[in-house]
Amino acid sequence: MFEIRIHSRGGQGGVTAARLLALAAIHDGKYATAAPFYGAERRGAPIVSFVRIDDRPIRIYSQIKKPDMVIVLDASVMDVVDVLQGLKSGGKVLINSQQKKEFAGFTSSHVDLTGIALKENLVVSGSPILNTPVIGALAKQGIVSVDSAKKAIREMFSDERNVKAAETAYQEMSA
Amino acid sequence: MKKISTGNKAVAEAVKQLVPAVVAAYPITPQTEIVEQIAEFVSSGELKSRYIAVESEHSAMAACIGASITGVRTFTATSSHGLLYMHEMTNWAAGARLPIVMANVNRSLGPGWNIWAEHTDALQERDTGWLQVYVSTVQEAYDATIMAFRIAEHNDVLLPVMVNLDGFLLSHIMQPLDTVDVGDFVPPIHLPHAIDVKNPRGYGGLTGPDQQFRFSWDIERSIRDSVKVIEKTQNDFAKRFGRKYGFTEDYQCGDADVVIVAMGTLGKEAEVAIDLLRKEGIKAGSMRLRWLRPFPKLDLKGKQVVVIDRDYSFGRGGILATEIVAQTKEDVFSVIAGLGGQEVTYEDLADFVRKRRMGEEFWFGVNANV
Amino acid sequence: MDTIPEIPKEEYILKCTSACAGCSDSLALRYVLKAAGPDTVLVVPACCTSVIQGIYPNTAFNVPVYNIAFASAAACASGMSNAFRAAGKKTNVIAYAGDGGTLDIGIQAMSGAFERGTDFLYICYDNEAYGNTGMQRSGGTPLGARTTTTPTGKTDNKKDIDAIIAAHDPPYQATACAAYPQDLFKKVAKALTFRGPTFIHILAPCPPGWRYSTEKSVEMGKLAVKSGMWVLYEREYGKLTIGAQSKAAIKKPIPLEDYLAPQGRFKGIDPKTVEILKQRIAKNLAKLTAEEAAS
Amino acid sequence: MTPDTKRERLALSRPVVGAAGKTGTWRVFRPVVDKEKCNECGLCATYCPDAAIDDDLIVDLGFCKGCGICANECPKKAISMVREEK
Repeated sequence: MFEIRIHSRGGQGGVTAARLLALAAIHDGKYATAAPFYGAERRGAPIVSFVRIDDRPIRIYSQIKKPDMVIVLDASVMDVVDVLQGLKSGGKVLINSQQKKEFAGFTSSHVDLTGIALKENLVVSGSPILNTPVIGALAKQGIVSVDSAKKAIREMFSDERNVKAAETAYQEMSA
Repeated sequence: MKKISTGNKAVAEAVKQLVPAVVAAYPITPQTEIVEQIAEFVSSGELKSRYIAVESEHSAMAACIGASITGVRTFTATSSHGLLYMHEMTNWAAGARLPIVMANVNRSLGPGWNIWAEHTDALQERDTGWLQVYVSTVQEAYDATIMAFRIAEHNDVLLPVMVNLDGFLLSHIMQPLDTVDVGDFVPPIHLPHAIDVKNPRGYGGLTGPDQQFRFSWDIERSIRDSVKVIEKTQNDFAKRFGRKYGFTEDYQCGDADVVIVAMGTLGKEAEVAIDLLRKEGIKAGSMRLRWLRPFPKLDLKGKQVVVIDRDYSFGRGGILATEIVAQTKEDVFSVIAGLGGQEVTYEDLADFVRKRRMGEEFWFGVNANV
Repeated sequence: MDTIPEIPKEEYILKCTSACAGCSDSLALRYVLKAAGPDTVLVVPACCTSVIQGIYPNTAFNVPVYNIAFASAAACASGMSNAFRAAGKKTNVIAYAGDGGTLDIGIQAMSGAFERGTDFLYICYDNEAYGNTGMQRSGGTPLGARTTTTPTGKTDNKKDIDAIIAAHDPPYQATACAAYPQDLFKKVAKALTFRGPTFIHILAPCPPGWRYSTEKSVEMGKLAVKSGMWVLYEREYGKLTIGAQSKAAIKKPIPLEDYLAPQGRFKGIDPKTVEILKQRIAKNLAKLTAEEAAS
Repeated sequence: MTPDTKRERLALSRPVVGAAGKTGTWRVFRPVVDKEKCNECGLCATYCPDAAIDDDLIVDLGFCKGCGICANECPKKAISMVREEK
């Protein structure tokens, strides 16, 4: 089983990112669950959501304690939340950032999702949309296939710019 | 068709295929997505139902009752305080022998304002004459909702059915969903006592002390008869759509010395705990209770039973534990865990088994040691 | 006055209900059902009418009656109306509730049903107290009236449910009184021609509750109208028309005391309270007259 | 499914005359019509809460509860309430 924890702030699309990722994994022929952790949510508050991907049906509903990967959609939450908590040794960290950040013992990568969203003019109520480009970045990492990522995005969003943003993120994703 | 869906949307999807003439509902977290989705289906024309946006849950159930007695299919959904608010009408619906189907998204009761999973809401409806099923996956939420209509409307039953799914843990997670073409799996509704202006009758008028017990007895007899209807419905469902459901879902119970009994998502996660325990050489199994009413005959003879209650009856104990002890006459290890969405993992569940103390009650997070 | 040929002879209340002798609810219901006809369902919450049908397995009512819990007449009727309309049936759905089930415990469901534009007729027959449980005060009990829970007389005013209904802007609303069955018949027949929610508020004098002798039920209703304590009117698409009987009362009302004196519930009423009642009557009549003139 | 004569599904009542029994027995006073005074206006039948007076203005004493509204409302004072002898 591959377990992913997504850190974001309320309104940034972390929950939708989890759902997109799970849908893409299912298109890859796998089993997946996307589980938002609902706290007393409000816009701007740090929130987490979880994605589990496996070759067999998933029977676990409790929160992910030892993720294989952590995605940080808003780097500023790192000031208030220990995003590395429980991350497996050698686990992956993907950060929405213009700069590379190193974490000892983990494999980190970054991509400027905000920049991509702004470039594609994917902005809703003043907030750049991060959930569709991040799927492109994850496809680059081999978490899901490119085809399934595009298929998932098209099922959930009618605006083709979302696919474009995912493609850009795929290309801009750091190694 | 392979899709991905939340538990809530899976329920709405099933409702869409069964086309109730009337859906009357009031929003409440975490049920809201069900009624939003149905309202959307109705307004887009995908679902030819009348959606009555009532002003309260009490009115939601009353409106379903008023609609149902005309002989049409009805549906509603609620959660927690909403369910408690309609309590007067849930009794009425059962006593009036109306096959209303309701999804209840299990949530704890205030105060405080806790919106997370707990089964106490539905268990407070235990004695109303409703049939109750508890599901553990998005797929099962969909399948159970379809079957609920057929069971409720069966003329040997004619009682309302409540489909229970855990708040957030199931209502809001996304899992794969395989939708089916329901076809004639659920026959058209025929309510023998539907209102007929050409044959006017009075419904539920004054009844005396020498009469009322007969109606209660008939509810009980119908619930007993519902066992066969549920079995047949579940078997037919398996034959037709390939997914098999029973009164319980048993996992590694055959040779087990110790069995975890739980409902809902914890009942499913318990299977992972069993895998862990088996690796340690502990012969454990899990039995996920699906139907609470009618309460099934549980085959637990010779096994130690660890009951997980995500609910409580103050002054008495875990409700499931109490029910099981009443039936098996054996001591259980009664674990109270998951109240108000308290985080319980498969590792915790395995621990409950390892450190069980038969005949005792244990509140997870309260007692120092398991 | 003469017989009323246009009223059908058919009775939908069979002989005989278990209503008290001289019950004006029974009288009102006779005409409500004559006006509605056989393609009608009554939805009845806990009230006198839930009792007077008779005891299972018999009923005196020759139309389908759906008995429902106290707070939910309008909600139940709402579901029923929607189901009938979905099936293409024109069946009249009439919620028939007392003042307790309307002004008090049922007001939320009623307000909701009106706001949603439910196609039904809501009738409140108002005997100004919880008659079925032995005369406790309700929101409909007038100032100064004694009930078992206001043993020295009610200190609060009667709730103006008609104004509350008017705020929902239904296509048709009316007041009526059991003492004027022809007027009631016409209003029910008219209400049922509208689509959407309609409301009729019937004053239903109650011999045991108001403590007068049974033969005075009709007389008491007439005194209520003649004194201005009860006003007969219709409001159709917002246009108010005051009935002839009430117009006469506005011009030349009888003394309020003539209405209060025969009723045991007003026995020993404080003259100051009578004065307040008179002021309220005058204010209400002036308000209605002004509204009629303006509309 | 098992036949059981004691089973009754719900309280479904049939409309019958006399659902509340012979309410005529409640009566203390009985309406007596003076045919000489009666002008057959029909108001007594109009106002009878129990529809116990028919088109021919005959009172059905099996069900008349003796409330006296008919007598009170009769414009010709043709109806008198007479004490029942029991």
